[in-house]
Amino acid sequence: MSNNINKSQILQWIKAVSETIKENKDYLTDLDAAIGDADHGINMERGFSKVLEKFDSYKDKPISDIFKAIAMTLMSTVGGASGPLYGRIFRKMSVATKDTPDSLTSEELYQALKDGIDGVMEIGGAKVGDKTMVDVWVPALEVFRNELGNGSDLKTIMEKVVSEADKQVEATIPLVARKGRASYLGERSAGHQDPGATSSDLILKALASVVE
Amino acid sequence: MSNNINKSQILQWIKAVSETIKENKDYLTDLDAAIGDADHGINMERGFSKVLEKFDSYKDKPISDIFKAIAMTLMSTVGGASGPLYGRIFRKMSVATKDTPDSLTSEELYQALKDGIDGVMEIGGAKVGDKTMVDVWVPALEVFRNELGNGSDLKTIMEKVVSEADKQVEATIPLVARKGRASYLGERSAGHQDPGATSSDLILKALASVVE
Amino acid sequence: MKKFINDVNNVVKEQLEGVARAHPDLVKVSHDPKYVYRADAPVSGKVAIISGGGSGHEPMHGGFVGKGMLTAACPGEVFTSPTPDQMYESAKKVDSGAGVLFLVKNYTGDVLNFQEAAELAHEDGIKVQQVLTDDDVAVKDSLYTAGRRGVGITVLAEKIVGAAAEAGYDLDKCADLARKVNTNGRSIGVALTSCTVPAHGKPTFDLPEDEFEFGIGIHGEPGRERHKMKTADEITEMMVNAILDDGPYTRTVKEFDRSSGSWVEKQLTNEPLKTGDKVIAFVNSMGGTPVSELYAIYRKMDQMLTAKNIKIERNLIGPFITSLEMQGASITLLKVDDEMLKFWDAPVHTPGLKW
Amino acid sequence: MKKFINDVNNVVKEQLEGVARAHPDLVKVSHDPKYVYRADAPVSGKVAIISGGGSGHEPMHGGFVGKGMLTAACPGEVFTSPTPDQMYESAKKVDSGAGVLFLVKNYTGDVLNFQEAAELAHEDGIKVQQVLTDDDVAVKDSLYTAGRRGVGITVLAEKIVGAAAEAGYDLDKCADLARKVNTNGRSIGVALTSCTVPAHGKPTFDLPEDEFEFGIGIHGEPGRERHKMKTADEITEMMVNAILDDGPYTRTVKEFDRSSGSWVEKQLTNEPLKTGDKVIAFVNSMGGTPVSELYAIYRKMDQMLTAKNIKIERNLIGPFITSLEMQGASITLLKVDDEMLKFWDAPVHTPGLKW
Ligand SMILES: Nc1ncnc2c1ncn2[C@@H]1O[C@H](COP(=O)(O)OP(=O)(O)O)[C@@H](O)[C@H]1O
Ligand SMILES: Nc1ncnc2c1ncn2[C@@H]1O[C@H](COP(=O)(O)OP(=O)(O)O)[C@@H](O)[C@H]1O
Ligand SMILES: [Mg+2]
Ligand SMILES: [Mg+2]
Ligand SMILES: [Mg+2]
Ligand SMILES: [Mg+2]
Repeated sequence: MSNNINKSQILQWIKAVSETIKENKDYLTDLDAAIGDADHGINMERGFSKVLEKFDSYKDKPISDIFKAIAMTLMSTVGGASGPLYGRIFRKMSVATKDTPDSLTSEELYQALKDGIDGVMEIGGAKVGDKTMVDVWVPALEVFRNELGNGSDLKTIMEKVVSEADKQVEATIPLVARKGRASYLGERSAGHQDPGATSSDLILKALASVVE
Repeated sequence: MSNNINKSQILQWIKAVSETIKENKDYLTDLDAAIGDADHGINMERGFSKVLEKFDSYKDKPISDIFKAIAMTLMSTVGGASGPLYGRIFRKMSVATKDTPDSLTSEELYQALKDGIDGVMEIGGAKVGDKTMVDVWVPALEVFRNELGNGSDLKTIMEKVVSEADKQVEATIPLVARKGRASYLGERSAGHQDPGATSSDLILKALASVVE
Repeated sequence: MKKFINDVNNVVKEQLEGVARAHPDLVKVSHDPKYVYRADAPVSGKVAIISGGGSGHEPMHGGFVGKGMLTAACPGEVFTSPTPDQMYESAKKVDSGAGVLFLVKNYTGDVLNFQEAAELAHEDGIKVQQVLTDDDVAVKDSLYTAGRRGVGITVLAEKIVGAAAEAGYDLDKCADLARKVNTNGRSIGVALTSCTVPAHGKPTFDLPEDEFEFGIGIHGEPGRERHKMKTADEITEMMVNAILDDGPYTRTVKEFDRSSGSWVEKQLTNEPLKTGDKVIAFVNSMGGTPVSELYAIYRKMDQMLTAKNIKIERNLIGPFITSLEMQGASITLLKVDDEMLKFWDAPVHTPGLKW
Repeated sequence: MKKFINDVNNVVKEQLEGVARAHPDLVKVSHDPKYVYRADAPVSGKVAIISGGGSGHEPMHGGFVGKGMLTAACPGEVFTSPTPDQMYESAKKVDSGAGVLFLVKNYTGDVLNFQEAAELAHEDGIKVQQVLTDDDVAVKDSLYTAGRRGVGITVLAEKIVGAAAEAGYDLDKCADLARKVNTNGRSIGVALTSCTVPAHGKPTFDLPEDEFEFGIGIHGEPGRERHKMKTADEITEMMVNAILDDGPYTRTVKEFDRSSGSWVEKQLTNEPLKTGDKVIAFVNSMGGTPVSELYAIYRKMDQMLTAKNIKIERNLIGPFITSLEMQGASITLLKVDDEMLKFWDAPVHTPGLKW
């Protein structure tokens, strides 16, 4: 049990995300075909395989620089709506971790993630319930904050975070989209799971898999 | 039985041509689609419906003027290759009938038609076997001439002319086109009946239907 | 799918190579990251106008780079927004010091990627402005969607604002003019057939032989509604009426505030077209409809506008903002004043538009 | 068949009405008989250049009427030659006394109808010259066919000779220049899909989803041969090689002899393209292929010509001589000298071509 995540775990997280995105590429694309333009898995896989390719160039740098490198890579390879949004999450995490080069406490990790999704909401304008990735991150990070208050260890925190994220992904199904490409469908967007919410859930799951 | 065709029969002929062209519009166009540009029926129908529309303006004139009116109408409405060619046939027939305002003998009819197709060959440069309307007219008019020599009456002559024309239309099928648009196909033009030969056959059939 | 392409993964790259070979006098092409820019950029003392978006809408945007129109264009993959590094790098390349105006079609992906680029450029000390185009009246409800899409008005804005920049307008005046063009423009599109995204390999949607989509976007997104096929006159009537009947349209857009370095919300309103107005009429092919058919649309449109005493001062007819090989057309009407007309008439010298 | 048309019988008429409404500053339209002519014709002292042919190839020819290009154009029904009265009446309308050059694409129908018109105009005392274009290398054998078809070179001839007339060339010099352009030009086309003639209502030919036609004309005539679908590079290679490998081409054409008032035969020869030649390269869409794909063709063509040390001095890329909505493309290479280049670069101001 620990209340920290160190640099090597963060690098493991990145690898785990790349892996799970690759495995779920077609699944994410099919979700996007239903209410978008059938490219979310393709976009994400293009981005994270590039992140992996560049691994050696950032693996020995401070955590903040690692996040910055990932942010820049995602931003310049993913495209679409999700590229700048995920890029933003990592950029904000980079800023938040400027002074903690080798390891983050639970609180620092929370704050970094929170800054990340706040950055998404700031530029994307989506609120909870608009059927986007925000629907996963916001309630999941609320659970994170509550568990911090309860004094839970990081492994326990992340288990609860993931269980909330899983629940919220499914909860996007009945929603009518109000942001992103799916919003043009109006009522016809209901009945389908949001692709970006789904990839966000995968990212949180990958994080849970590396903490101890 | 008669050896003459009078003005009223000629007017009937024109009506019969207009009718048969209208009925066979799609058929002619389909033939042209196979080895040309899918407009022969459309072109001919446009021309002859105009010829019919103007009927009252020439019906009381001498035969030569009737042919002239038809020539000018065809020339200015049909377009394509067939417009000036059919226009030419009627223009030459007009010249040939200058002195016979009310009725033509078999010989006079023959000469008029012969001048017509000669005019076509003069400007179009096609010879028998080039897979054009010439393939119908030349042998059919040879039959006409032979039957004139045999002293046959006009009805008999036209029956034999049509039977030859029918034969020659079919005989265009295996030919490789050497004139007109179909010639661009080279060998691939073989196996298809020539549209202009087909409309020429219809015109001769219509003529046969009005002689007595 | 039959197209003149090699590998589906290299479609945009190879087309850009063709552009570079064909128009070295007008444009240069950067491949990593991808952008097309004026051969003579940076143009001393002149504001740079940069646009971009997914590929597949050619000649927009790359074909509009050149004297009197865009300074640079950033092409994404087919129907996929470009990435911020493209806009950021192109801005650095073409900025003369007079600043950069990003002209952005209102699609979430485009908006977000340009936004990021604007911040990056600003952080580098480049003067940045960003103006959205959102002229598609097919999108009714702006509160509960990502708002109206940017379509045909983008072409007219690029021409007019490009000419203004050429004439020496400063950055703020260019942005004001772009905003004015956008809030005076309205568009509507129809599709007779779907297009096929090369990487996808099959038509984006199925459209029966006797139906058409009304209110289509430019990415093969479904339209407002589907109808039994109609005559050119009937379809044109639906299109022109959709524009004429469109009431005042108010929405909140984000624009970049240079002094604070942050995004501020601005409320903008389009006023409906009315009797006595003068317009530029733009009849556009979606790519697969030949220009001859556009004239049938123009004919009816002109009759209708004349009847309403709306005067077509200028027109543009042809394939300028396309959806690959889709058959279909769009109409854009831009209410103009003398300033817009003057810049519309100014010389333009690009691969896709010249006078 | 889905098109922006009303009654199939009025397609050309209504499109011309659209043209008249859209470009009153450039052209006027006569409806009976049908022709499009320069708004300022007759142009004092200048030779009139008149072309024409079936409709369905827009912007050619009507879209090329205006300052620096055609003086008049005579549109037939779709893919059907115009009739002699159209050329005759338009000649009377636009002749300034300096004479009229008929530019005629070599199709039996066009040739016969223009021939008739030339005689009529001559009889009226109008100075007439007629020059054929016959640049389609897909037609191999000129002895046993109607000869090579006139295709892409027609556009280039109209531009170049139109500029020469504008510059004051007399009738014979215009005719000589037209002949020079034609005998230095070669074209080849391919089709990926058929087109549909409105009055016919269904595709002119069937082309399976995995095949293309090589050596297509501009009326949906079947091509030289049918192949399994290939990449853009492979198709371009076939096209460019068809032009480069085309040997000397000699044929006999009929031209009008003003002094005798009759038709005389003239023997003309095209020399093959060779290393060191300079060309204008024209990559044309058949109507349904978007301009983006043309750049993939341009890329490969330029690579090939560069390797052969044939220099592209100028280019034209887009839908200029089309076959309704057919998907496909053609390449025209015109070996140029300074005279041709000068007139190519001269200003042109028409609905379809402007610089
Ligand atoms: N304004 C927004 N805020 C947050 N997330 C958004 C927003 N717009 C879209 N998304 C997310 O992006 C996902 C789509 O990503 P992707 O398919 O890669 O981009 P695009 O829609 O441009 O093709 C959506 O499922 C949604 O979760
Ligand atoms: N040089 C020619 N001499 C005689 N008949 C010809 C010649 N060229 C074409 N034709 C005839 O014209 C017919 C085609 O007519 P049509 O389809 O109306 O014209 P186009 O080929 O211009 O579309 C051919 O089937 C052929 O019989
Ligand atoms: Mg998507
Ligand atoms: Mg025909
Ligand atoms: Mg996308
Ligand atoms: Mg024809």
